[in-house]
Amino acid sequence: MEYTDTELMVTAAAEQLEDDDSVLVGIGVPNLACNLAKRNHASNLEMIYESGTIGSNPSSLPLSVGDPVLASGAVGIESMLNGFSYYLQGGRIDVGFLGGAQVDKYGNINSTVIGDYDDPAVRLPGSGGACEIASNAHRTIIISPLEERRFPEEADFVTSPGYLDAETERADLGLRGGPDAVITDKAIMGFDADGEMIVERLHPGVTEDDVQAATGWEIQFADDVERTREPTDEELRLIHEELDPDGVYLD
Amino acid sequence: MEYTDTELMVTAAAEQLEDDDSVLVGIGVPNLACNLAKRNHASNLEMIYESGTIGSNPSSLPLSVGDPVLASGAVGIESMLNGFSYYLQGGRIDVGFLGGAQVDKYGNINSTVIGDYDDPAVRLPGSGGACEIASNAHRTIIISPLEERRFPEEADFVTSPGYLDAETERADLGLRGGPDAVITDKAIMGFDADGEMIVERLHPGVTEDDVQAATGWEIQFADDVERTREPTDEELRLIHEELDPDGVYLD
Amino acid sequence: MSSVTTMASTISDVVDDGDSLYLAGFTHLIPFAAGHEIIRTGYDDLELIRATPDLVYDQLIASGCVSKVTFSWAGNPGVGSLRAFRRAIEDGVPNPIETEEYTHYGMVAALHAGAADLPFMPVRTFAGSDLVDQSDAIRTVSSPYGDDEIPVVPPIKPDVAIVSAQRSDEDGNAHLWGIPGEQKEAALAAETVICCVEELCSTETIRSDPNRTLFTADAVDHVVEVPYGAHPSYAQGYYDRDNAAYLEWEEVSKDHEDTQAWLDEWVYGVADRREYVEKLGAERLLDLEVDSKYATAIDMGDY
Amino acid sequence: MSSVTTMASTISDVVDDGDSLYLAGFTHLIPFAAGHEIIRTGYDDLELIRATPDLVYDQLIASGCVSKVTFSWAGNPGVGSLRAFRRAIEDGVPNPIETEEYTHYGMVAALHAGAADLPFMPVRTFAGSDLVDQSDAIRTVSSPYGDDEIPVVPPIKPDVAIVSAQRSDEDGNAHLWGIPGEQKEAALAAETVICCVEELCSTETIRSDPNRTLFTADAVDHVVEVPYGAHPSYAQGYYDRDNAAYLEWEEVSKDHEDTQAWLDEWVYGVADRREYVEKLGAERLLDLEVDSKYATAIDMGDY
Repeated sequence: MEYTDTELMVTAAAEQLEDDDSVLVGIGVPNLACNLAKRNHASNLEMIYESGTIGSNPSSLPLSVGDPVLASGAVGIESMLNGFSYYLQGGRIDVGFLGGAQVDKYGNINSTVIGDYDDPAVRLPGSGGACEIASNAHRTIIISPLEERRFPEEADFVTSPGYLDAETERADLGLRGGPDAVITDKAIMGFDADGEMIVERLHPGVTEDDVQAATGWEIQFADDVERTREPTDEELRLIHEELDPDGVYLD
Repeated sequence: MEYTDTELMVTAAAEQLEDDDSVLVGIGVPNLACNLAKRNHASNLEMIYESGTIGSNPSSLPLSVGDPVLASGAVGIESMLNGFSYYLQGGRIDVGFLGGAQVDKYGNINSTVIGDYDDPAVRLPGSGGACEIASNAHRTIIISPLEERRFPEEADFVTSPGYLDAETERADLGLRGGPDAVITDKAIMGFDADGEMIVERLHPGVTEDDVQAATGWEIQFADDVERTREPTDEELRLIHEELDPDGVYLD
Repeated sequence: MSSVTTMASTISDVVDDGDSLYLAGFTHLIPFAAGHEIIRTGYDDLELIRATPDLVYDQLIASGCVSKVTFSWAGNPGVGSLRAFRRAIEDGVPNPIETEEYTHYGMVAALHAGAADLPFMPVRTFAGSDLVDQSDAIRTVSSPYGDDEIPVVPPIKPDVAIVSAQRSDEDGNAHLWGIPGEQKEAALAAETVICCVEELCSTETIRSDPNRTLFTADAVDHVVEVPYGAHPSYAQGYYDRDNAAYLEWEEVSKDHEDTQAWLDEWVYGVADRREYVEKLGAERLLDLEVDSKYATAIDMGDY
Repeated sequence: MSSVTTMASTISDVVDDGDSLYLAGFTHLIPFAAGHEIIRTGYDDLELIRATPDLVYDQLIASGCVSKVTFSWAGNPGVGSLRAFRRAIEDGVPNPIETEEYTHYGMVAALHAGAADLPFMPVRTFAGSDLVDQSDAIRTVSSPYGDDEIPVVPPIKPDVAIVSAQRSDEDGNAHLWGIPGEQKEAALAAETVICCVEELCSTETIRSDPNRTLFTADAVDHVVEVPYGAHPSYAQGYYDRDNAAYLEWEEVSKDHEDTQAWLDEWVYGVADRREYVEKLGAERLLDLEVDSKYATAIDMGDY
């Protein structure tokens, strides 16, 4: 069956999730990935949203992380203060999803400004909860299309810390976890022992040159780079018929 | 009409309360005083209990500050953390009531130990919320029978700060308010500008000598010591027929 | 203790130019009616504070009444960026604005410090982020228990908070269900508080379920009953989020003139929320209707 | 994720000698059933932590299983002192116990720090109190915003917390109403959590009112359904506080032998909570019955 880049990103992100994980879910690909994982290999996945809804079981796709469909039928709802204090900072979130305008070589993410902070070319929305997700989740998964402008060697601004300069230890700053995977439309990357990004899987039909051309630094490739698994017919059916029947995110 | 010492303490304590005051209510005399004030001159008195119940309107006398009659029909209920954080520390409590085994010359209160802390003659219950009431309410009212052992010049242990050593400023330690009145079974005391206790009213039939004999230091008397007002018949009727019909606290 | 008033009189009585304002809500119960009244009343030097500036802050900025925004995430949730906010920062249109930036947790921790009268709150966030360098507000403290340094935020105490709930009594004791966001902390941190409710209820209703009370009359100065006051945001159980309006704003707000035209039509062109709702029309309201689904009862006991 | 078990198996599986235990509750929902099971199981080196040691801690101390108590107010609420607690401290009967002392706010702030993984929490209490000198735990921090020093407390993270609610599903998502005390913070701060409920309910009941959830399955390891598990404390809406029992304890506990006799009869003499309740008898249960008074419904909406 035919599939799109986004669909492949959804199935690849779903594969990163384990049963019993508590996931801080974002809108779009992360939301679809979590729902897909929950229906397949991770039926006990607990979905928590930044808005404080816990164990949400949405009957339709939310536009925002605060839609009423996430509150109605949740097992619990926390204030922002309690959600961030007890779930994120308290260490109860296994996996957080992050995106941003720029992801650098060490997994640091910029969602603040392009250009100079005081006179920005583009003013981005800012951290929101991203900095605390990056700081406190036990592992983070970064979702982004792979483009040279989005993957510079050094981000214009570090909103959310990844592996910093690869010399400073996250633990020394009191940071938990760190980026575990980067899911793009061309490849899936992990991080080496120093915290530098390394390509681990290439999507079907994508070459190492394609990936290098879309990356702002000389990116490492694992010795045993594998191919990303294609979505199965059943996964595509689930995504289209049950998870996003109106094609909100997939068209 | 005849009245007891306790009844006089109730009416005297009620007089200390102003309309619209938020009061952190204790069990016993403070509870009766608040309910009496609410039915007379302070109909907008807001009664808050250490258990977190706000605007309680008990249909019967509670034995403890956490009885279900204080929760059922309250306008709000807070966790201990929120109650202490937002109501007391946040400065929303006008009046707090305090008692203790010892009250000293400067209104410091001991509810921790009689004797040495590490080898006490009597182990008392401890601070509970008393130290934060003494530290954060805008004014505190101390309720205690006047006896020499209860009113030493210096408390064995300062659980809840009053005017400290009368030289240290409360504000310099970050403390709000301070003791405003001491309601005893013989007299009503206030505090002078240095924070030393001073007798302001003598109960009917009580002499200055009676008070001095029941106090552990040479206590000051105001130049214009007045007589405490006796309870009115209507006050006594309210107390007996409506507030404590079973005579839990008054017999 | 509070008084029940109209939106127009409350805003003009309470909000002064130069004030810092916190219009609270995380997606849910965003006080659009109050925001529009502020635009109609006319200011030019307001500091807007809020974790999640939403369309209502974009509209306030576009109207020219804002000189500073303190925030943690300025976007159109699920849609994109706030274009009027960006125009003000990137191009100074209609006027330049100052910004002060937190993270979500930093912001609500600062509100908590304001509400609880703490000099600071420690947070395990900001370390390793460039946000620290952009703000004098974010500092560090050494733990006296041998840990390393931990970032801290100072108290935020807005001059005015506008908070919302589904229902309250006339004193401002408020029941909120669904997503509470930072409504409570904002109400407790601010000097003056306006509470907007979908409907007034009896104190007996509040007293029947005191655990449902998010904030009490203690915190509230003015109560305004304003049905559909949160549209295009929503009130859980009362009406749905008007997601189409959020998507439309992305188009409207692309251009400053189009944005002004929208304000002329939907804010300046109506006298109050009632006219706004009439203008929305019955069909839109019916589309936003939601079937009932009641919570399982709880027995407080007749003690 | 948690599992539903019996009290006896849960206590023996979870509680090890040497553990620190937090049996939570402020007057309301105090887990007496769990406390009695701990006495029957038999330990001699438990650290008991709790803001308000109640009769259940007095009973645990009298049974000889306690070596340390960390607390903020050790009394019989509205009645007087805890006599077994005092005998242990004043006379070393049945064994000496170590104490560590906070204030109420210091204690719950320390639990909050434990739950939120903070190295410390600042509190505006302790200044000017001799409590500071008795505890190495209470220290001070200088505010980096120019204020003076403020006292701080370290995190408290009990090995085991026993918390309660009126109802939960089998996973431990729990609805509590009435006085919540420090149940939530204790559940979130502890390593292992046992949740005692008056009744198990469906997850649908929980999901019908998510704002009523005090803590979720995330925090809970074991769920025990134990009707009347809080007697002589109470469960709001289920049964009244047995104030007579609190007054009786004042008499029983005056003498160590009488206290032992009471434990023999009411703790060692029954196999479990069911036998205890049978022994209480129908008349006592009827006296503690309370008429129903339901909270006004709220509509979450069928989104």
